[in-house]
Amino acid sequence: MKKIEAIIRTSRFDYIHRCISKLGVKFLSFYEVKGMGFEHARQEMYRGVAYEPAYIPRTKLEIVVPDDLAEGVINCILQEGKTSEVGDGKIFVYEVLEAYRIRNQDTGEDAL
Amino acid sequence: MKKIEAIIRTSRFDYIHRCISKLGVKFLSFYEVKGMGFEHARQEMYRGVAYEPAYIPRTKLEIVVPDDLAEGVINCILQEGKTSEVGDGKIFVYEVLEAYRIRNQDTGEDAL
Amino acid sequence: MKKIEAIIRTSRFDYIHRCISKLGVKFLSFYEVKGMGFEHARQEMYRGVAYEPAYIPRTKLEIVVPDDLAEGVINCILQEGKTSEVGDGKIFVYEVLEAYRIRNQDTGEDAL
Amino acid sequence: MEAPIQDLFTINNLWMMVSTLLIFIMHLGFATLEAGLTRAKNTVNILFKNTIIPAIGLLTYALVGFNLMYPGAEFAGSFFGFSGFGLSLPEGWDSSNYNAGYTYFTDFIFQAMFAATAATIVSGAVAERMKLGPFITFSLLYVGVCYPIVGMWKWGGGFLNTLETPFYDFAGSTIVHTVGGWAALVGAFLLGPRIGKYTPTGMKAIPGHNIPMATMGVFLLWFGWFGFNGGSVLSADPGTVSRVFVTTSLAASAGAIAALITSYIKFKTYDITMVLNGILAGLVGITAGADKMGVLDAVYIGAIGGILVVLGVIAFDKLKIDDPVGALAVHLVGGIWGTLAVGIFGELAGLNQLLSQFIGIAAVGAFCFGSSWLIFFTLKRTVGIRVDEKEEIEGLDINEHQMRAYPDFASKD
Amino acid sequence: MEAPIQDLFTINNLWMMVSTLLIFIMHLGFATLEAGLTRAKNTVNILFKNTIIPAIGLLTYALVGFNLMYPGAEFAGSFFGFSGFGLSLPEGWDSSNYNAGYTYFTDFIFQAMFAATAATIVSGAVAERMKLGPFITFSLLYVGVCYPIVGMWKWGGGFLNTLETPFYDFAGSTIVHTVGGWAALVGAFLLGPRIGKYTPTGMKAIPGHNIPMATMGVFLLWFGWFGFNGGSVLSADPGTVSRVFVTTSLAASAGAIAALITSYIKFKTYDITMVLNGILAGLVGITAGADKMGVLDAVYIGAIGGILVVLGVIAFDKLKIDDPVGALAVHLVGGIWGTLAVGIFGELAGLNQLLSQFIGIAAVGAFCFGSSWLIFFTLKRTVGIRVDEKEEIEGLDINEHQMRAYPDFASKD
Amino acid sequence: MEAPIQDLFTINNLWMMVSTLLIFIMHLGFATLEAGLTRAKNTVNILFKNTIIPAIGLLTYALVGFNLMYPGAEFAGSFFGFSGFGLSLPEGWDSSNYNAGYTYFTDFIFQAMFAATAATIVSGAVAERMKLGPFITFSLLYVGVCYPIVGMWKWGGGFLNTLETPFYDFAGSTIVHTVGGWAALVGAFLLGPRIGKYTPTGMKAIPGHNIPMATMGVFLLWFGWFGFNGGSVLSADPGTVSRVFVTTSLAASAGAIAALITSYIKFKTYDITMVLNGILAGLVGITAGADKMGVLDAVYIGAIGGILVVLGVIAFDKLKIDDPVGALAVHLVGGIWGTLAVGIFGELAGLNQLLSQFIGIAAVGAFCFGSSWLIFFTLKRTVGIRVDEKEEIEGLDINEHQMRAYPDFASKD
Ligand SMILES: Nc1ncnc2c1ncn2[C@@H]1O[C@H](COP(=O)(O)OP(=O)(O)O)[C@@H](O)[C@H]1O
Ligand SMILES: Nc1ncnc2c1ncn2[C@@H]1O[C@H](COP(=O)(O)OP(=O)(O)O)[C@@H](O)[C@H]1O
Ligand SMILES: Nc1ncnc2c1ncn2[C@@H]1O[C@H](COP(=O)(O)OP(=O)(O)O)[C@@H](O)[C@H]1O
Repeated sequence: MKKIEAIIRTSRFDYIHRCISKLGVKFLSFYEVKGMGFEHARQEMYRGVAYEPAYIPRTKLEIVVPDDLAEGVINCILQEGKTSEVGDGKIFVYEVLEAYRIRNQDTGEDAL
Repeated sequence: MKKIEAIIRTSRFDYIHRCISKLGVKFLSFYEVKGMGFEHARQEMYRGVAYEPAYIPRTKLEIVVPDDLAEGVINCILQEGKTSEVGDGKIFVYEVLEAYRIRNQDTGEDAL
Repeated sequence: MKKIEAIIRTSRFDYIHRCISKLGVKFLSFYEVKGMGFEHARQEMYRGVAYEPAYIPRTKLEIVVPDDLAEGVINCILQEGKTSEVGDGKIFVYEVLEAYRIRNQDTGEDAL
Repeated sequence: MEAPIQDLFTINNLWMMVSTLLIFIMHLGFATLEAGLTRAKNTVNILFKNTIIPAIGLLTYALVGFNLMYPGAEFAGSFFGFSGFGLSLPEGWDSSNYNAGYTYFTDFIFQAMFAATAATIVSGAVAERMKLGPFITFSLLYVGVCYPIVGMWKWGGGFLNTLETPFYDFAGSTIVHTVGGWAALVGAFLLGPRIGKYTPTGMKAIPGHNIPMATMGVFLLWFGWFGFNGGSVLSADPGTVSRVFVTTSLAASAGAIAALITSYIKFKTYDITMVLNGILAGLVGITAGADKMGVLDAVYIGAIGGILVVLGVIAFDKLKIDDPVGALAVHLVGGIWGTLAVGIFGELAGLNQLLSQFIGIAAVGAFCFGSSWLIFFTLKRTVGIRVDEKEEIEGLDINEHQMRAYPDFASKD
Repeated sequence: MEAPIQDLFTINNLWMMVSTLLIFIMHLGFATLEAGLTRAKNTVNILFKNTIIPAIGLLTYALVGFNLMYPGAEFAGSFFGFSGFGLSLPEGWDSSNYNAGYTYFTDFIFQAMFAATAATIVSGAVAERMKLGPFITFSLLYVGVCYPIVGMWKWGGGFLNTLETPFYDFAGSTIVHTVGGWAALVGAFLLGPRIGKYTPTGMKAIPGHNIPMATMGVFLLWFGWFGFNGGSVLSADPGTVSRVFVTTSLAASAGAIAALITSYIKFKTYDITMVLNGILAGLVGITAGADKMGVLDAVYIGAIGGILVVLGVIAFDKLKIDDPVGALAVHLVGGIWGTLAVGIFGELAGLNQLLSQFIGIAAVGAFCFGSSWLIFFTLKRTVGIRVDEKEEIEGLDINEHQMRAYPDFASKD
Repeated sequence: MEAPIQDLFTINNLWMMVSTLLIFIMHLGFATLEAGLTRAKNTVNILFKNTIIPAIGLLTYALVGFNLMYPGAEFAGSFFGFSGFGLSLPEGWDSSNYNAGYTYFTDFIFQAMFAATAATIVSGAVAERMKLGPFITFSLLYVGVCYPIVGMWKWGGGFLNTLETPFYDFAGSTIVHTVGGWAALVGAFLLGPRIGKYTPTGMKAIPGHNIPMATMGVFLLWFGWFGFNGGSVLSADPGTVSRVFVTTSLAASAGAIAALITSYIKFKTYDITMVLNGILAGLVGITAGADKMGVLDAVYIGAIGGILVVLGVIAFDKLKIDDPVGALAVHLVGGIWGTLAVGIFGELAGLNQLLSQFIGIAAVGAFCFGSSWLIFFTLKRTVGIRVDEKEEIEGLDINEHQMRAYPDFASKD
C-alpha cells in the first residue's frame, strides 16, 4: 500500500476528486495547510500598509491506495491539479506498513 | 519506531486518548481533517435548498511509538474508536527513520 | 529524499524558517495541530471554573528534502526551535518514495 | 380640551412610545447576550428562540394578555380578571381621557413589549439542550397567560396592590424578572445540566463562544432599560424620569464594579462575563424601586446586586443547576433582592413595606414556580423537553435547524 | 406666536428628529443583514457599499434630491419638478409657519435618511458579484435622481397624489420599497446568478456566513421601522403614531409566524433566515397603510406578507434570479402586496382605491424598471458590472479591497 | 408656574434624556470599533476596558466630577472650582427654575455620559499592549479629575468662557475629543509601538480582526452623535437641534467621501477602515461648531476632516506612534481641526475667534498633555504600564483574563 500526499491548489480539489473517483477511489482525507514556495501570496493592504501574508493557503490530500492504484491517482493529480502556473504544488509518495478499518478490524488492502 | 496515523470520529477522541494513556503513551498530536468515504455527510438546509456538505469533519491522530508499543496503541484505537457504524475511520502505520526531541536533542526512542 | 516532520512551538516558526531558508530550502508546508505531551496547557478560567484546555496549539512543519540536506534542516530545527523548556516538540524523519511537481511533472529531487 | 393639557399628553405619550422601542431593542440584547454566552453549535437555535418570542409575545398579548393583565376597575383587589379577547378601542382612547400619559394603543404596545421579556429570560437558562417545539409551547402559555395574571395582581390593580401597605414594584423586579426567573429555575432543573458540565471529576467550564456578542447584548439591555424603567413612570415627568435615569445608571455601574471586585477576590481573574452579569444584576435590582431611591441608595442596591450575582452563579453551580448565561443569578436573585431593597432603602423603607415585599415575592414565586412546573413537567412527560444526547453533542443547530450559524469558519473542536 | 402652538411644534419636531435617527440606524440594519446572509469572503465589500451609500445619499439629497422630490406647490399634479440646487432656508423655516410638524432642516434630514434606503435594498440583491465602481455610480444616480422623481409623484404632490381617488402610500411600500425592489430585480437579472448557484445538477445552497449578524440586522430594521412608519405621521400625534406602532409591530410578528409556518410546511425545517425575511415582509407590507389599518388588518397583512416572502424566495430561485438576501421577495413582492392591501383592508378599502394602488404600482414600476435598466445596462456595456470569475471565486474582499473581514480566523474552505 | 412653560420644560428635558441614552450607546460604539480594529487575541481585554469605563466614569462623575465641572457661578472665569462631594439636589431641581432645558438629574446624567467618552478614546490608542490595572487607574484619575477641570474652563463658566472673544466649543471638539486625544498621544508614545509594527525591514500591517464589528461601531457612534451634538443644544429647540442634525450628518458624509478619495489616491485601494475613520473625523470636526455652521460649511469641515484623518494616520505611523484604531488622527487631529474651523467657517468666523480657538486648544492641550504624562509616567515608573513581551505575543486575553473571546473558532496563526 502507498500513501499519496499532495499539496494542491484549493481550487483544483473538485476536479482532482472527480478524476480519482472515476478510478474507483472514493476515500480520502484532506485539510488546509499553509504553503511557502516559489509562488508568493497575493498582496493585502491595511490602512495604507501593503503586506504579503506569509503563506498561501493550500489543500493537502492524503490517500492510501493499493500499490496498483497509485499510478492512476498520481496521474489524476498531475493532470487535474495543473494550471502550469507557479504554485501548483507537489505530490509525495510513502510506503504504508499496515492499514486497519476501525469499524470491522479489516486489515491490509481490505481496509481501504 | 512506528508512526500510527488514525482518522477517527471526533467524538471518540476522549475514549481513545484514555486507553492510550493507560499504556503509558501520553504524547500525541492531533488535528481536524475532512474526510470522504462510505459515510455521507448529514444533510443541511438553507432557504429551502437542501445540500450535503462535501465532507465529514474528522480527527486525525498522529502518534510515534517504539515498535513494541505499536500493537497496544492500535488495539486501543480499534476498540475505543469503534461504533460499528460506517464512518469509524482507518489506521495507517508507517516506518519512522529517526526521531529527535528538540528540547535536549535526544534521539531515537529516547526522544518519544 | 526524506520527509522531515516537526512539531514545534508556533512562536519559533519564524526563526526556524529563516535558518532553513539560509540552507537554500525555501519550500515547506505547515499547519496547526494540537499537541498533548509533557507540557500542560495554560489554565483558562470561565465564570469561576478553572480549566485546562485539553491540548496545546502547535505548528507542524513538513519539509521534503534531498537526503543530503536533511541533516542541515534538522539542525536548524533543533537549534532554532529550542527554548529548553518542556514542550519544545519533536522531529520525525521518514523515507519518501517518490516526489512530483504538479506544474511540470518533474519527478524525484528535481521536483522539490 | 385645552391645548396645554393636550400638549402635555402628547409629550407624555411620545416618551412612552420611545420607551416602547427601547424595550423592543432589549430583545436583541437578550438574543446576543444568550447567543454569546453559549456555544457556536447552538447559536441558530438560541437566536431562533429569541426572534420568535417577541413575535409570539406581541400576538398573544393582543389576543388575551392585555385584557388579562388590565381587566379593569371591577377586578380591583382580586386574583384574576379578564375583559375579553382582542383589542377594542375605548371611547377617547387617543386623548388624555384614556390616561394622562398615553393612548390606548401606546398602553398596549408598551405593555406588550414588557410581556415578551419574561419568556426571553427563560430561553437563556434552558439554552443548549431544550427542544424547540416544547420551548415555543411553554413560551406561548407562559407569556400569554401566566405573566399577565401575575402582572394583574399588582399593575392591573389586583390584590398585591390593595394590601394595607401595598406591595411596591416600580418596573418589575418581581413582576417581570422573577416571573422569568422562576420559570428559568424550573426549566433548568427539570432539564438537568448540559452534558459534560458536572462530571464525576468535577465541574467543567463550557465557555461562551462569542464574548463581543455577549458584551453587545448587555450594552443593548442597559440602553433598553432606560425605557424599561424610565417608561414605567408612565409619563415624561421630568423630575421622576430623570431621577430614574440616574438611579438606573448608577445601580448598573455599581453592579459592574462590585461584580468585578467580587469575582476578582473569588477567582483571581478579571472575568468580563461576571462584570456583564453585574451590570444586569444592578439593573434588575434597581428596577423595583428606581423612582423611590436616592443616589446613594441606588449605588448600594446595585453594588449588593453585583455581589449577589457572582455568589449566585457559584451557588447554582454548587446545586448543579446549569444555567449557561447566569439568568437565575441575574433575574431571580437580582429580582428578589431588588424587591426587598424597596423595604430597606429609599423613601418607602420600613418593616411594613418589607413585609409586603415578602408577600409579593412569595405569592408571585408560588404561582410562577407552580405554573411553570406544571407546564414543563407536562411537556416533559408527553413530548419530552430535552434533545437526545447525540443531538446535544453535535449541536442543536444542525439537528433542529439543519443549519450552521457560521458556515464559513473553521471550528476549533 | 402663542406658546401652546410653539410647544406642540417643538414636540412634533422632536418626534420627527427621533424618527430620523431611527431611520439612520436602519442602514446598520441593512449592512449587517446583508453581510450576514452572504459569504465571509465578500463581507468587506458589502459593508463598504452599505457604509458609503448613506453618505452618498445624504449629500446628493442635499444637492438635488430634496428639491426634486419637493419642488413646491407649483408642480402639483405633475410628473417632474425641480426647485434648484442645494438647500436654502425659507422664511420661518424653524417655526410652525413652515410646517406644523417640523422645521425645514428636520424635513430635509428626515427625507434624506429615507432616500438612502432605496439604494441599500439594491446592494443586497447584487451582492457577491457586482463591481464596486459601477455600484456606486448606479447608487449615485438612482438615489440622487430616480428616487426623488418617483417620490415627488406622491409625496411631493405629483400626479399620483391628484388622482381622483389618490394613490395611497403612507410610508413607502411602493415609493421606497418597490423603488429599491425594481432596481434590485434589474440588477440581479442583468448580473446573472453567482457562480455555483444554479448548476446543471440543480440549485445549490450558498449559506450566509454569519447568522447572528443577520439576526441583528433584522432587529435593527424593526427598531428603525418605528421611525420609518411612525415618523411618516409627520407629527407626534398620539393617536396616529401609537396606532402605527401597533400595526407595524403586529404585522412584523404575524409575518414572522406566517413565514415560520410556511417554510416549515415547504422545507420541513425551522429556517431562521425565513423567519427574519418574514418579519421584514410584514414590515414592508404594513408600510403603505400603517395608519389606516385596524389591529386585525395589520395581522392579516403581515401574515400574508410572511407567506408571500417564502413563496417569493422559491419563485425567484425557480426563475434563476439569484438574490442572496431575499431582497426581491421582501421589498418588491412585499411592497406590492402592501400597496394593494390598502385597497383591500382597512379604512380606505374599496375598488377605486385598489385601482389607484394598481396605477401607482404600475407607474412606479415602469419608471424604476426602465431607468434602472438604462443605468445598469449602460454600465454593463461600458465598464462592465460583474467582477471576473477568478475574483468572484476568491472573493471580492481580497480583489476589490485587498483586505479580509476576519483575518484572524481560519476559514472552512 | 404656568402650564406652557412647564410643557416646554418637559419637552426640553425629554430631548435631553433621549440624548443621554444616545450618548450612552456610543460606549458600545467605541467598544465594537476598537475591538474590531485590533486582534482577536486582545478582544476580551479591549471589551473589558470599554465596559468598565462607563461604570467608573458615571460613579466618579457623581462623586467629584460634576461638582468639579460645574462648581457654580462663584467660580466664573477661573481655572478651578469645586462645590463638594456627591450629588445634592438644589431647590427646584426638577422644574424650569433649575434650568429651562432640564432637571438637575438630567443635567448630571447627560454630563456624566459625556465624561466617560474621554477615557474611551484613550483605550483605543493604547490597545493590545497596556496592562489592565494601570489603565483603570489612569481612567479613574483622568475621567474623575482632569476632564472635569478642563470642562469647567469652558462649560462650567471658567476662563475660556470669559475671554474677550469667548472660546467656542459647542459639543466638545476640544473639551472632549482632544482631551481624550492628548492622553491617547501620551499613552501611545510612552507605551511604544506594538511588537512587530515597526520593524527594521519596515512597517508591518496588523489588521483588525473583525471588520463588521468595527463598521457597527462607527454606525453606533454616528447614531449616538445625534445626541452628543443634538443634546448639546441643551433644549429641544426645533431650529437649532434640527440644524445640528443636518450639519452633523453632512459632515459625517463628507468625511466618508473625502477619506475614501484620499485613501484611494494614496493607497490605490478601497480601505473601509479609512472610510470609517473619515466618518468619525467628520463628526469630531463638526462638533465644535455644529450649531453655527451652514450646510456648505458643514460639508467643507467634514471633507477636510476626512482628508486630515488619512494624512494623520500616515503621519503618526511615520512618527512610529502606534495607534491601532486611528484615535489620534480622529480625535486629536479632528478635534483641533474642528475647533479651529469655528474661526474659519460659519457664523463666528473671524480672526479674533480663531485666536480664541487657538488659546483654547493650547490651554487644554498643555494641561491634558501634562497631566496625562504625569499619570502615565508615574505608572510606568512604578507598576509599569506595558505587558511583557510573552504576554503581548500570546495575547492579553489569555494572560490578563485567562479567557478567550472566541473559544469555538479556529484561529489563523
Ligand atoms: N519540499 C517541500 N516540502 C513540503 N512542501 C513543499 C515542498 N515544496 C513545495 N511544497 C508545497 O507546495 C506548494 C507549491 O510549491 P511552489 O514552489 O509555490 O510551486 P510549484 O510546485 O509550482 O513549483 C508550496 O506552497 C508548499 O506548500
Ligand atoms: N484510503 C484512504 N485514504 C485516506 N483516508 C481515508 C481512506 N479511507 C478512508 N479514509 C478516511 O476515513 C474516513 C472514514 O471512512 P468511511 O469509508 O466513511 O468509513 P469506514 O472506515 O467505516 O469504512 C473517511 O471519511 C476518510 O477521512
Ligand atoms: N510520540 C509522539 N507522537 C506524536 N506527537 C508527539 C509525540 N511526542 C510529542 N509529541 C508532540 O510534541 C509536543 C511537545 O512534547 P512535550 O512532551 O510537551 O515536550 P518535549 O518535546 O519538550 O518533551 C506535544 O505537545 C505533541 O504535540
